[in-house]
Amino acid sequence: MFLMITEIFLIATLFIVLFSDLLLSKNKRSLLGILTALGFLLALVAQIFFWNESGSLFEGMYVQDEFSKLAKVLFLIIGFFLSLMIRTYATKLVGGQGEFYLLLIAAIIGMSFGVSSTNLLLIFIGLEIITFSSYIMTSYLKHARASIEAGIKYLIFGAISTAFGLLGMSLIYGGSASLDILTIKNALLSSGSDQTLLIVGFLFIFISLTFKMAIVPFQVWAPDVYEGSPTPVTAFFSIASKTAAITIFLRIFYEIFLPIQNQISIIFAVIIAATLVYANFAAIPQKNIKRLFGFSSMSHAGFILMGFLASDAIGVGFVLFYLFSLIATNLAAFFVLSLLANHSENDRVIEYEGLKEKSPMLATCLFVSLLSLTGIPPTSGFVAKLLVLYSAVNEGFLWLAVIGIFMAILSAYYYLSIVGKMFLEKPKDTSPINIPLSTQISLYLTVGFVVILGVVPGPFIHLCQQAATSLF
Amino acid sequence: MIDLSFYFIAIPMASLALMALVPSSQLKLIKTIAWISSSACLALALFVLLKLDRTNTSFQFISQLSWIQTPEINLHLGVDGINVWLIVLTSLVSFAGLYACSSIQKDAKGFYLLYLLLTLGAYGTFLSVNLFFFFLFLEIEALVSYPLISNWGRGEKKFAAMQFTLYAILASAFVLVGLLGLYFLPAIQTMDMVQLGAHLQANPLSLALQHKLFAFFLIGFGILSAVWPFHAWGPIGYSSAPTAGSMLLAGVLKKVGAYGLIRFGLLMLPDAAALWMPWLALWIMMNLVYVGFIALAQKELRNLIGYSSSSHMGFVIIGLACFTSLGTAGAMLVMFSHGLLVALLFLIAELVERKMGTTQIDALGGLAINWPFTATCFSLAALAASSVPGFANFAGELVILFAVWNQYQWLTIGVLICVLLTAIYMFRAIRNIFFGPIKESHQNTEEPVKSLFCKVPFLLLIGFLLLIGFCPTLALKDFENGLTQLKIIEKGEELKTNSELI
Amino acid sequence: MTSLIILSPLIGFALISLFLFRWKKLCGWISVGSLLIPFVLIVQLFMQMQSNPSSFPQVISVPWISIMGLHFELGLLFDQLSILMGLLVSGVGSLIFIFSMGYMEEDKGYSRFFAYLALFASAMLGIVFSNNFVQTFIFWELVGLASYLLIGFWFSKDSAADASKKAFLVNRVGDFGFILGILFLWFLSDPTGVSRTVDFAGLAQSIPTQVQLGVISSGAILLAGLLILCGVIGKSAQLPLHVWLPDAMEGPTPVSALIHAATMVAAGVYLLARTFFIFTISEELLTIVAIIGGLSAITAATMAVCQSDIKRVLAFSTMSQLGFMVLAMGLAGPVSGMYHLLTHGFFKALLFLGSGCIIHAVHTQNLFEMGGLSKKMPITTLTFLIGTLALCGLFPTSGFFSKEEILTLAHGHSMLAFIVVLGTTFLTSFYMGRVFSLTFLGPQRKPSDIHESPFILLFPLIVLSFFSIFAGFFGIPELLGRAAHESHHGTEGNFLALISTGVILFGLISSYLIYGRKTQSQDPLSKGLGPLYTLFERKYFIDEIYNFYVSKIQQPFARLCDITNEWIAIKALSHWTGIVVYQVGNVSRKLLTGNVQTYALILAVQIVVIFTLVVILFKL
Amino acid sequence: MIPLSHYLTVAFVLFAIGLIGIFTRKNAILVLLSIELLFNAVNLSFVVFSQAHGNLEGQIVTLFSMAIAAGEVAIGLAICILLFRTQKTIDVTDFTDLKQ
Repeated sequence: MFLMITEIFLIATLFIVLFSDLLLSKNKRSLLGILTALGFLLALVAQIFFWNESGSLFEGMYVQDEFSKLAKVLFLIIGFFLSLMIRTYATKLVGGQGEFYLLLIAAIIGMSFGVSSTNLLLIFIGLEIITFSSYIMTSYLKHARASIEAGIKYLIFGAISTAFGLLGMSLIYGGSASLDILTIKNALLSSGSDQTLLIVGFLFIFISLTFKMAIVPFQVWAPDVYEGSPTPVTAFFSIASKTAAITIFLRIFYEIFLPIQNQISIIFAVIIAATLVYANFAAIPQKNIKRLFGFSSMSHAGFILMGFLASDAIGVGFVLFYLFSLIATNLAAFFVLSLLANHSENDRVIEYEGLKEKSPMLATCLFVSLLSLTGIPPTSGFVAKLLVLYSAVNEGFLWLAVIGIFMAILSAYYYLSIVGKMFLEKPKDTSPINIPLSTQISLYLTVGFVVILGVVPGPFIHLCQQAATSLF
Repeated sequence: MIDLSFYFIAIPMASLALMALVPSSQLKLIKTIAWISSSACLALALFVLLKLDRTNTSFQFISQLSWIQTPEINLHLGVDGINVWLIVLTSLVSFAGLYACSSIQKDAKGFYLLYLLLTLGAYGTFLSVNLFFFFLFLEIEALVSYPLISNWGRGEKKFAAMQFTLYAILASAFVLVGLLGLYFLPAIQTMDMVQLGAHLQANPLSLALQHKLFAFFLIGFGILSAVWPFHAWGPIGYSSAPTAGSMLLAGVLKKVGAYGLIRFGLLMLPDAAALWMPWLALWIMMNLVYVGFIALAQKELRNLIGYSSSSHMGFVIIGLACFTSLGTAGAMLVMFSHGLLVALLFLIAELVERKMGTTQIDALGGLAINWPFTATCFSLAALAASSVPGFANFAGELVILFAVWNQYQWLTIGVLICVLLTAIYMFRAIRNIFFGPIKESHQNTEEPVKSLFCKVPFLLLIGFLLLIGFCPTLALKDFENGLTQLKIIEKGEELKTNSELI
Repeated sequence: MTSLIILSPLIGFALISLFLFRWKKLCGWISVGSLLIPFVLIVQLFMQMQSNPSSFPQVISVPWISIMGLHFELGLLFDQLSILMGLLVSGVGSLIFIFSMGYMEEDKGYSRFFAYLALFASAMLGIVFSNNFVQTFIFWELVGLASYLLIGFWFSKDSAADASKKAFLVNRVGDFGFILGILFLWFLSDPTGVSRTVDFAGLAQSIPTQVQLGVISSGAILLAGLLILCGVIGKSAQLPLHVWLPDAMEGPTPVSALIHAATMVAAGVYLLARTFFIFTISEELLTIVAIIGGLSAITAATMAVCQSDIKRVLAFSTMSQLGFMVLAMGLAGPVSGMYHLLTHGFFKALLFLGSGCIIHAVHTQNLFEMGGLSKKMPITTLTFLIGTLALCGLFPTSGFFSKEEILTLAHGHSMLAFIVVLGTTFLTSFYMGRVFSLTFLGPQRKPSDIHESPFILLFPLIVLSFFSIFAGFFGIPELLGRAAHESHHGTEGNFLALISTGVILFGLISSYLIYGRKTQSQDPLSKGLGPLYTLFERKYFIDEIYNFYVSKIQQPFARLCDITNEWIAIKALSHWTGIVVYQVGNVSRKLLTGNVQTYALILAVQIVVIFTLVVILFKL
Repeated sequence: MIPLSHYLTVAFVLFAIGLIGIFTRKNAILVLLSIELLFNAVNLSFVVFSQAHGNLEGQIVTLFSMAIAAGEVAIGLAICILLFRTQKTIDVTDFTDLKQ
């Protein structure tokens, strides 16, 4: 029973929030945010409390091992901070913020199911829960034209990616006559001849997952949807759905398709190179900050995929560490973005001029997270990029590392230009921005996390590598 | 374990932390912290210089702290013959640079923080024996230059800051690729230069691999040390940077390029170096002659100093290009003396600008009448630059001349043309700025450097220039110790045969 | 103890410039004292050499740089040549120091002046006693530096500042060739590269033997010799690089006397004497040296005739006398060259100091504003007359003996050389006569109250005039190491002496006739010679040629480099790369038109590309 | 017995038609329609494979995928209604203000 402790707690919070939304009067809606955050916190504590419980349920379809526990801890942290972010953004949510929390909890439940399932069907259902809730979240601002347009675009491409995922699963099912990961793995090893079905199936699944990661085949939607949807949802896309897709793909790739890795890593390398070049060059002329973050998350997804070139637990550990650092950095950045979104309507980069005078704290937090996004030494981003480049070069892809380094330099241009605007320009109106207590705490936590990961990365890397061993 | 070399990093780090806590209103306290930190480093550097055991040629005062276990990266610092004088140079320049900081009023705390960070980067780059930390400190230096120039600079500082930092980052990117190659390609995967050096001595990489890596290092360190096509980004940065910043950047960041070429190019990839060096020697002629003529056409004092330092880096590179321990020792001596010289010249440019408001040469004139001390310092610096005997530059250039003649007979003409050009524009600068009748608008400007306290940096820098000028064996002995494991001694000789083609 | 010779003036310089700056009188005495000490030491060495000549040459040296196959040391070499030259330098030098104590009395840069003088003295002695090329080069440059400082002593004057810069840079051009010569000789000294040396003694052995063995080609020696010659031309103001000497007169007169008459300019000739073993090897080298010497002598003499400034006349006469010495060296007569150098040191210093007294009294340097000073300044007139006669080379004076030697050498060598020497002797006597008659004889043009200079100025004049007369009888050539039998005074020698005396007297009398009697505000020769006069007066327009080079060739080329640098390094590499990157970014912006269908199309294209890749890779 | 490959080709052709439908159609409703087509093509292939392997897992998946397809279209129609209410048009090509 204690294996599904996180899912149980989350479903409980789901219902509590649902009923309290009905009971509470109009003005006390912000309580819901705190309730959801508490729910996530409780689930997190429970998960850590039952850390050494591992085993499988539903005849092996649902498994709880080191990897899934770490992933769930990640999801819960994301959920906790996102709920606080929605609270700060609440003033813009005209249509009532209750449903927003429900969607968030549902998505996190979907993720935790997806990550600890070893049956393709359950993975597919988990993914679908995430996509459904994100469809609704994008077009949540019913009155805003941009949000709806983002919704329709997200829906069309989401549907195509789900269709591809299903097609891939049917081919894998065709090739191995079962949906369970272990049997597929044995089928792949034993069947010499009709590996083609399995390989093509895997490819379709990979293409469908690239949609969530916003990597080359499915990367076109990202800038528009990031710009259109409300800021917490953009944060959700750039952090939550990307982490879910990567953790699920980690399980699929390393538990089934490790034997054919050396051919696949060449495809990965080409895709990474294309993503990095596309994302970083397109980001240079961006004027809207959310659109810029769209391209930046695309480029980070490219760097994470570099981690997939590794063939052992150490390499996978680096991918998890990169996720840790990416989550902390993006959370810090998006907290600042969502807070400022309340003050200005169209998120243009020019709004950030002279932020130092308006509120030094927001400016320094955004400064540290931008440093980490570029990969500048004292922050976690630098260590993460270094480790990922290390695994790429370790596998012999020196040319990919060179492209990665130069694209990182290019990214320095557009990140540091924001820093330049914040610190060196004069603000238009110097009205100081008041920061609610919850955002202050979360900002301190996330920025602190970024710096700690940067200065003393040793133990965290060790933790991730421990978790990664259970994949092999 | 911790030894003296660690304190070069610990002192700036501690004073950085301390200074961050102090509120920006108490300028006095901030300044004292900066003073204490840089004078402590200076004392430490001189102490290390004296205590360095001249007989043992390997690293001394080693301190080691582990940072990451899996790809085994640890902070490993050490002092040896090659970098001891560069550390002394950094401490001298950073100590002298503090004098130029006093003119900074606009949020001085930020400036002092960045200044200490720059010194930390410089110490770290020279001291670190670990590949990763060498790159890390190099990156810090490159990145700190952006806010330093764009916030406290002058002229079109935005453009200058942007292009300065981008070039520095581009250079460190090339260096990073080279370092990655050095880490992964040889059989033992270690970040420790000593083990790597020993391993590469025993079983060097294949020639093709060495060529690729050496190409990356050459471009990376070439950009840093202002080799010909990349000679302009430095002077633009220095002329619009605050003087303390340009002193450190011109004095130290340029030397990192040449230092890196010695450490990674000559010591670790000798075979590739042997084949690249003759072409580098030819290539650097442009630096010596072309950039010399550019300096000749400069109308503004800071540009003049910047371009003259770019063309003087030609001496260092051609010293390295002779690929003998003689040439390299000469190059290192010129690096040391040129660092002091550039710091001195920028300090005087700061005084001139602070008093006269402009450094345009034709707007100045006849300052020596009211400014005897500054005029003497500037003329001494100009003499040192145009390699008049008695100064360290002359000793270095003499050794280089003999080394270059030994390898590439008639390329020395390029070196001598550069010496001649330097003499022309330096003496023209003395004549136009300090000699001649005083302009009526500057009649009443009194001496900017009055008290002994203000005279200390000048005396310190000129003192060291004269000390090494009179007895250069002090420094040359250390360089020779540092280069003993340099396999190139006999390679240098054998190189001579194929250099006949020039 | 003997190392004090170079160190004591250096210590003097350091003491004055660092500590004793304020006490003027003290600096003066320290500086003079710091030169007297080496003078005494050299005299002692001279005595020692006389007593047992076998114990010389002595060498004392201390290592300076010794690293990986490069061994330089700083040493002192004592032999006849260096001791005699040292006597001249320190003797005449201390006399000039004493003179300048009086001359620079009321100048406020008094102690600075004496500091520079001390620095110059140590550098000059460094050259004289150095035993290897590198040390010579070091002190060569330091002497150039000291002359830069002294010429530019009154730096607030534009002309002085320009003159000092010009002097240093022209010397630097000369040193450009000199260091190349040193490097080339160092390289040739041992082709195997093991025991290369820059030491004179070492080179003296290795170079000649290797030339006989054919290891070093004659062309290489010619080239090395020519490069060393560049240094000599730069320092001794020979023809192409002489332009700095006339402008160097901007410095105070004692400076001109010390540097541009007796010592510094003689360093070049001394170097020729010291390294004569290289020059004797190849014939063409000697002829080139002779040609340069001759040419400089004749042209300088012509220029001197038409100058109106007394110091410029003396400057050109120095240049022409130096031409003589180089000519003597070229005609394979180093001893007579050195002999003329030593005697010239005395009477040229005397003339300069004399002109110093005149300027001190009359406060102008223009010959045509002076006149009739003989009545007011008897001693100066007398000493100046002795100097003039010595310079022209009349019988009793030392000038006669050294010039005779050169005349006989020229006569023996070729007719052309003889004519050049005779012509220059005539011109010398003409312009010296012109100077003497314009300043001392004729009516007094300046009505100011002229009075005799104080004793401190006159004492050096008297001592120098004594030497100018009797130096001929000291048998300097024998001291310089020439065997007694070589100095021939045969009948043929007397015949030449008669011709030269005749020529000299003719020159003196004609100049007296033209200038001595009536007062001329304007030089009568200008009408007589017409265009030639302006040619000589404007110094053959060489200055204009050099200025043309600097302003029309060097600066525009520098500006061209600057512009190309502006476009390539600054604009292209920094500015346009930014724009290129920005445009590439814009391309992707145009791609994303926001229309869902274009997005879908891009998606489809990318999936197709990936599939083709998979098919190729997995060879399905 | 019709060989397996025929069924598969039918499924793939259906899938292709669905995709082309999405790319070309202007009207949002018809785009949703072609998404439905995609899902049905996949269901067909699942059923064919389960028939070929003789176990029922394929058919279970088809049931789930039908449910999910329905959910998908429901949300799609909801968004179309929103679009129509605010923009008075559901022509997919008109929504182009989200661009640079």
